[in-house]
Amino acid sequence: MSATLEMPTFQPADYKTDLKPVWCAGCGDFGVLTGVYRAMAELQFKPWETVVISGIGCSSRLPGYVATYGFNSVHGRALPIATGVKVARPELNVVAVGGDGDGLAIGGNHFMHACRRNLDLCYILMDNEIYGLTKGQAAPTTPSGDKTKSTYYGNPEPSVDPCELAISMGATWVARGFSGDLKGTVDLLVKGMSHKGFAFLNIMSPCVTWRGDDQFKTLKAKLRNLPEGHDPTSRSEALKFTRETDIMTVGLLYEVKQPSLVERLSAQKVTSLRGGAPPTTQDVIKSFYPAF
Amino acid sequence: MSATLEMPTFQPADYKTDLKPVWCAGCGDFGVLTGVYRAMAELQFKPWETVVISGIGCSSRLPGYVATYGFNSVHGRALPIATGVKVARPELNVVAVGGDGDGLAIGGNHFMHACRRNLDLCYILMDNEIYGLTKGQAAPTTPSGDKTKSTYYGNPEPSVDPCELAISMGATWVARGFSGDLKGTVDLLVKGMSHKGFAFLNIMSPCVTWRGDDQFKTLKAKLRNLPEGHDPTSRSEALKFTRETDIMTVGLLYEVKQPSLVERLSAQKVTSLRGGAPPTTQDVIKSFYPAF
Amino acid sequence: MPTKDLTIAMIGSGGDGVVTMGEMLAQAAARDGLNVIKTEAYGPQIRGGETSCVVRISSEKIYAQGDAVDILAVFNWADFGRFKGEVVLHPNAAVLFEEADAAAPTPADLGLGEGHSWVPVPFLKLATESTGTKAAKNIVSLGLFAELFGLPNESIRAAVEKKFTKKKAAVLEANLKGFDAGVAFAKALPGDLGARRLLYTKGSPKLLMSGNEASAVAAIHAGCRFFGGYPITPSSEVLHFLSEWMPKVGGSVIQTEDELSALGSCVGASFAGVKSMTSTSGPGLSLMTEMLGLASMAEIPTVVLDVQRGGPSTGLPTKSEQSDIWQAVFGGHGDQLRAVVAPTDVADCFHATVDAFNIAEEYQLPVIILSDQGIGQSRSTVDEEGLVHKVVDRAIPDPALGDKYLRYQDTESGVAPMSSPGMKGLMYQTNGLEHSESGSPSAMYLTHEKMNHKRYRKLRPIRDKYERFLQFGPEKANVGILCWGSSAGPVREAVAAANARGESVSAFVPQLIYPFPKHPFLKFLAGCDKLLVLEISFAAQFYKYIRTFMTLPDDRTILFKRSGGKNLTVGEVNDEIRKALAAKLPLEVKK
Amino acid sequence: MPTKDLTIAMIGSGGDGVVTMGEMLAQAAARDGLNVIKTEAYGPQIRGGETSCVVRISSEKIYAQGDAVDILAVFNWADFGRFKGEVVLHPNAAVLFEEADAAAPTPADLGLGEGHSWVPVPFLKLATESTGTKAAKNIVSLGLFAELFGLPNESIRAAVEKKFTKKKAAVLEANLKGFDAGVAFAKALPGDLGARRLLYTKGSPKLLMSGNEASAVAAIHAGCRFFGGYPITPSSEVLHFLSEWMPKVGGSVIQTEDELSALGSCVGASFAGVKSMTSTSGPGLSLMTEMLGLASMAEIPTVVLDVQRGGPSTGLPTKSEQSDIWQAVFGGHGDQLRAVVAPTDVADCFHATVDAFNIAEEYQLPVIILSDQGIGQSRSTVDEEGLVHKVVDRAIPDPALGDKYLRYQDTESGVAPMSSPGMKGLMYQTNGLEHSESGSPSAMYLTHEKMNHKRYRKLRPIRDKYERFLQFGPEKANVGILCWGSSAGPVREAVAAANARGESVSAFVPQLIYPFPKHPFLKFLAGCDKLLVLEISFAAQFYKYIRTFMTLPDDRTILFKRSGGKNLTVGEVNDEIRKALAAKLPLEVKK
Ligand SMILES: Cc1ncc(C[n+]2csc(CCOP(=O)(O)OP(=O)(O)O)c2C)c(N)n1
Ligand SMILES: Cc1ncc(C[n+]2csc(CCOP(=O)(O)OP(=O)(O)O)c2C)c(N)n1
Ligand code: SF4
Ligand code: SF4
Ligand SMILES: [Mg+2]
Ligand SMILES: [Mg+2]
Repeated sequence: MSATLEMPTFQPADYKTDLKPVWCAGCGDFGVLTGVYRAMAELQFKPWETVVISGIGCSSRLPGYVATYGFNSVHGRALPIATGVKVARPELNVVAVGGDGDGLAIGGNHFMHACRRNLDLCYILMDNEIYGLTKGQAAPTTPSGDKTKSTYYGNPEPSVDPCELAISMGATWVARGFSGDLKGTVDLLVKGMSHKGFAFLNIMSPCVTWRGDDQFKTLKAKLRNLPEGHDPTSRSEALKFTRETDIMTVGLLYEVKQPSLVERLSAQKVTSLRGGAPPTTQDVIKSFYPAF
Repeated sequence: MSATLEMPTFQPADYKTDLKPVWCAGCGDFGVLTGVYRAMAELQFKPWETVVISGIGCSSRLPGYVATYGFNSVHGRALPIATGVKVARPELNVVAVGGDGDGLAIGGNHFMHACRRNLDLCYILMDNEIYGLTKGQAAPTTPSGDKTKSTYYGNPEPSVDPCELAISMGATWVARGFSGDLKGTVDLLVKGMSHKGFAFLNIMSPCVTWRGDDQFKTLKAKLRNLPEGHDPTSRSEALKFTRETDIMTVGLLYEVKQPSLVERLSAQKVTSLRGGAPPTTQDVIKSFYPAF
Repeated sequence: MPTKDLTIAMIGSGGDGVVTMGEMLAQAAARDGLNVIKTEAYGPQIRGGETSCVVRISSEKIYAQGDAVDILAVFNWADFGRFKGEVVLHPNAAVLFEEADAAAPTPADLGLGEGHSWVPVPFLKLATESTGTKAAKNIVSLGLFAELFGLPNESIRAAVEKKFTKKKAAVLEANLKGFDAGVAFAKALPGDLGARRLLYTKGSPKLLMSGNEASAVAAIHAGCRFFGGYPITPSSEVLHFLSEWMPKVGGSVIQTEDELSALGSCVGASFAGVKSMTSTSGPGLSLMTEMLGLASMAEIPTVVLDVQRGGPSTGLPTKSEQSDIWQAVFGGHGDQLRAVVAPTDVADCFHATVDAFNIAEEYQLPVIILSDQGIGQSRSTVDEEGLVHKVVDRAIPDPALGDKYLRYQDTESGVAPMSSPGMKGLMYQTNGLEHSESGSPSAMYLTHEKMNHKRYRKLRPIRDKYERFLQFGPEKANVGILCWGSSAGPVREAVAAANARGESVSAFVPQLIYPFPKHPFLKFLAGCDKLLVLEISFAAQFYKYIRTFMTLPDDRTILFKRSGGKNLTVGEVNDEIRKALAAKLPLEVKK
Repeated sequence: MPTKDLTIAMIGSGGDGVVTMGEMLAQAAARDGLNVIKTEAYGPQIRGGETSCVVRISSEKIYAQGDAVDILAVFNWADFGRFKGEVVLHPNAAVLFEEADAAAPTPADLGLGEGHSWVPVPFLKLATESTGTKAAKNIVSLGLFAELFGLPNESIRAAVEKKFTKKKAAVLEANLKGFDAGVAFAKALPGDLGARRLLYTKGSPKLLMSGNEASAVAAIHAGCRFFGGYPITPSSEVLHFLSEWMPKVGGSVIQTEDELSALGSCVGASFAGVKSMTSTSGPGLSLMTEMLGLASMAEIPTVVLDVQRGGPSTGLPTKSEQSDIWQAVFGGHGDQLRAVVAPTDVADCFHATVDAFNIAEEYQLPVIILSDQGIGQSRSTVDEEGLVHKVVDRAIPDPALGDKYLRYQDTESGVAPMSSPGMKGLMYQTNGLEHSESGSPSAMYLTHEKMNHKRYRKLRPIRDKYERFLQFGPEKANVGILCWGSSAGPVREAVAAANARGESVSAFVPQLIYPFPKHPFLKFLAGCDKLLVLEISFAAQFYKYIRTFMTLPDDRTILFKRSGGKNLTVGEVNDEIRKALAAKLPLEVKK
């Protein structure tokens, strides 16, 4: 973040593409997009060394609006693709984004394992508690009992707290934010994008179309900041702010230092050579002669 | 469990099929199988009203050895199939079984959501910390750093604690057991199979072939029982016994009462009729006439 | 000159209320016993993006969406531009457009001819002046259209009343005022616009439903009591509809975490003895590939409704295409058997779905229904009397068999009765491994060969028993068209028109796709000089599929195929018929 | 009578050390410059179950596993029974079996003829007496075989030494004693057993590798630096091998949570500019269906190695079949393009894999390699000089293009250069939606049609540039065989034998499956009176696939197809050749 002290080369507007967002007027995702522009500028990410990857959903349209390398992939698979990008090219800045359905329903398994692997990715989950793009079905974060297009008599399933899941699966940086709070969003994005290891930001991003204009207000009313002196290195402390019902605590819930997958794999590359030179194809082939 | 006081009709041997297990001599899965026979007998499960469902793996061969209805399905999909069985036929006893690879790697997403849904299933995960059937690759429970067929320089990924995951995803009954302890296994199986809601039993079940004969001893040495007075209704108390490294606490870690999915769906069926009679096809069709 | 058949297109942005307008028009026409087919198309936006709605209303039977638009309402020319190549005007069309929109093209730009009408309308002004809100533009247009084109005025008015009946009285009143303002404006219009008046006599009301709804109703009728699904455009309406209705008939609906689980849950429910279905579109069908193989191997009946959209990958989620046939027939590793049926229109979604259940249950295999966005999401009038279809249930083993029960007995038909949990003494353990007649896993070559034979033996009886197809036109023809699915409608109309012109054209449309009704088709083929294959798939999936099991006469076969993204039109079929009629035999065969 | 070619089969339970025995035999033969093909088969048990290992050793070039077994060692007759129909004996075979096993059949039971030898051997007794442990039965047999059949005695002894060199000296010594006991027992045997002696002169060592290993090596050679995989039989060896070697060349291997993620990670790595591969078998390939579509739509090069096993579903995990061709060519919703190549033997796995990378990178699409268990897991000798293959890299855009760079420019070849992260000024945003030349999403019909054209335009140049096939036998022949993949070996040997008998037979084996090398095949076909199509798929997937794009002459085409579970044998091909030669033209055509 020291870059902010120097004369910045990239302005937020430099991260903007010509494509006009398809989002509904008032959609929470606009706030996240603006946050991303600002955070990238603050971190002075070189656009051509940055990759934004998503699945499918309203929120997953985001990479099309960011003037870096971008990939709006298939439903639920942002993280596998991001994993491939980052493992193959560890020097890149890799940001994965998507919705609650994308990341927690169809993509839930990848989320679990991305947390566990602790690869240096920042994953932004735009949580509107609904399937936006497909016009309003229940998501894993839709409150139990809510009527949606797919739950005529009310959602019969309890909802999940993505932050709790991330912590239990070993993510090393876990935060909750609100897209209506731009400053807070930028702050968390900057921290998440600079974290070494898997950073998970669950950002509440209202869907005015399928959750109604109220969602914005309801969420805002529930908002609380983390108490002063919160110890983010404690799993049990962090879990105190998960599965809340009447309030919603935002901020950096959890942060620990653990070797990242990039570090571990790099170390293995060194070990593998035992100080020698990398083998050629011929060396590899010759290993198949009978060894006696 | 009151049935145990009466003259039991079904003996453990009644649950045995003619098929000879393909497991290696000394495999931990034999203990689980014996436990299943005994627990079913103790609960006097009618074999024809019982279904055992698995994915693919050594452990997933288990349904073939249990003389109930059984389904050894495809890798990772025991829980979706079990979910279909139980939702469609709530009166059946449904038990899902499988390995750590089956349930936590390829099947991880279904596990997460089965925990969340709280459907009345008992899911037995036979954890040998390895892929047995495919001959020894790393599983999500393989300790970090371990050499396996697929991790030549040691497993670069941290392992997951399935019980912690289950608790964080909302499972209402979570226990850990050891297949070497038949009495304890039967006890947990009986409790898990009678739990209303999703019951998850992570049972350590050594693989003598790919984790070596030592795994049995190592696990046994780490074994601890839950402390007296453990409060299984407390999430934070339960989480004290997860992600342990040098010890391994067995017993019923967590148990809470929540409406099960079967209860919720049954209630919705009643609501939907608003006291009226079920519609016929003709009634359904007529709803498509213009309503003015 | 009054007409019996009008196609009206409305184009605007989400806020223009185009969808509501179309729906009210359709409902009103259905109420008056007219025949209606209504389609919609959207841009990528969820709300506020470009929308087109095309309603065809006729006093005679119709089989296709209208492709040459007679009346076009444009609220916004920029939106119109986004449907380039998709909305095609009749040369004599009447174009009514927002006069405040400066971006208007010329009639020539739209390829209009001599007889067209070009009418700027102050929609915005009329709406705000009469109702106080610009949101009522669509209501104003409804009044205007009703008056001008002889549309069911009274019924549309009733639809407006119904729509706003739950709102405040003032809202209803304002909207009725808007409606009347439209009527008044129409009355004041000069010229020959009224020449496009619809001629009809009011009949008894008709059902108005979409293909997806027809499939959902059919599932309930067929005895389906378990639905496991994951939302996806353009099939989600099935999930929505069943989430309301299934509990009423004692069944269950679950929305699963993904499509693998959706089909998995159906396999489980069916294993447990309950008829089951899932619905999806291409991406979901692809994700179900492995689970389909399990259903095939374990011989578990289940039904997968695939409402096709443009592909590959996420493709064109809101547009139609006929390009999932390879995935439906050939998708999956190993030699895996399934059946595939395809409805030809909205009402046929009902029949195809019941058939799918019947085949699945009688022959114990997964059955895929290949619908498409063009059928699934278009709403059309349907006669209640037509929605009747016999239901078949699976065979249950004799309980007396006891230990002698062989779940996979190698019977003559390939089918052995299937027990389910709860049936005492008939327990079995199944799996996706190759297995013996009892179900025990076996990796022996001999068992594999025998059980492959057993499973594939079902194909012929399915073909012979469920031989469903449509045939239009004379038995002997110069040009015989082969097409499938939603292409049936435009082909049927084009063939009728051609026959009316005295042209020798007929058509064959299989509704059972796999196995294929080969014998009736061979008979049809024998009567044709030339075969014209028509489909909406760039890779010509249908044509190539047919070739796998049948040697087509190359020197008299013509293929017309194109990408999806717009439905097949009667006009296109006409063009192809004309070219085919003119083609000289033998045709040149490319090597 | 001494021979240049011996097929030795060993059958026992896991504990009998059959696999080790076969491996030592193969290694010893390779060390002496002999040609070897070794295959194994297992029952469902992980350890201790029935195992068969067949080693063919020859001083001349060989192309197929031996199917008529010359020498059979049976440690346990019950295990032998479990390979019924799979292990076929030469009528003159020598059968050596455990004399303590009371369950021995009669020579007649095994269909043996006049010249057979029937030799009970006290394997168990010899082992315990000489080494103190019954575990050394296999070492005893090695000594016995080496002596009796002229196998590379000295090299086998060296292999035994190597194997136990890391153990205690006493263990090594004991095993060498066991070996010598076998030799001694052989020397004492009476009769004409020695007539089956292998005739050869020692040459320089050969490489001994499996097809899976050859593919893994090829990936490294082709410049692949990312492998994402999920274990599955019979392909896991690729993951194992690369987990050791990839880091050494600076690349990465990750074991993902499932196959969807495996291919997803490959798509990501390739998008990031790094050549990538995954390997799997049928069930995994099915799970990759949707991701393949994304790679196709976003035009991202990547390679999927599918080592086929018996299907459908979990099927026969350890046995070979050729039944994934439909999934490879047709699997997936929408019109999605990919290429498919198929190796014909172990060494060809190297070439097919490099070709797969070259096609993927040059044409920007996913490429599937269809290997099978029979090639992938059999170990065979390979000449080092043959493992050379040119590597092609993807085209990179000119950095000067800047804003004018169009990632999906509609070029003549269908290919536009591909930038990757790190390249300044060449950023683009891609997706699985239909998109314009710049990559912006578009649901417009016109765009879709244009981009389908662009993508499919690649097919022809791939076909013409990567036209790979094998052809055996004379140019003009009475019977021309068409087969693919692992069937090539037995067909090649059968054709050679037939030609040697003066029969007019030839064969064509495409190594590029999709697109298909149509023109060379047409030329081949023109030279044949009859076409004999041979494949290991009950549904005749290859034959039907060929029909999709080519009209085969029905009245002179014969199809032989069967289920997998055992590899195609030279004997079977011989039989089919005989029948085909005898068939009268024109053949009767079924309607
Ligand atoms: C395999 C597959 N299944 C289903 C879909 C349909 N689909 C598209 S987006 C979406 C969910 C959108 O919800 P979410 O991820 O929460 O994103 P949001 O639109 O709310 O931002 C679904 C189900 C798809 N495109 N692909
Ligand atoms: C789709 C698919 N992918 C991979 C496999 C191969 N496979 C079979 S079992 C297995 C893992 C076995 O490990 P686990 O589930 O822990 O069971 P265990 O054998 O250890 O009891 C794998 C990867 C498969 N059968 N199907
Ligand atoms: S539907 Fe909801 S999530 Fe989607 S763009 Fe509109 S407001 Fe945003
Ligand atoms: S390989 Fe391991 S898990 Fe599998 S049967 Fe043998 S001991 Fe058990
Ligand atoms: Mg959402
Ligand atoms: Mg395991």
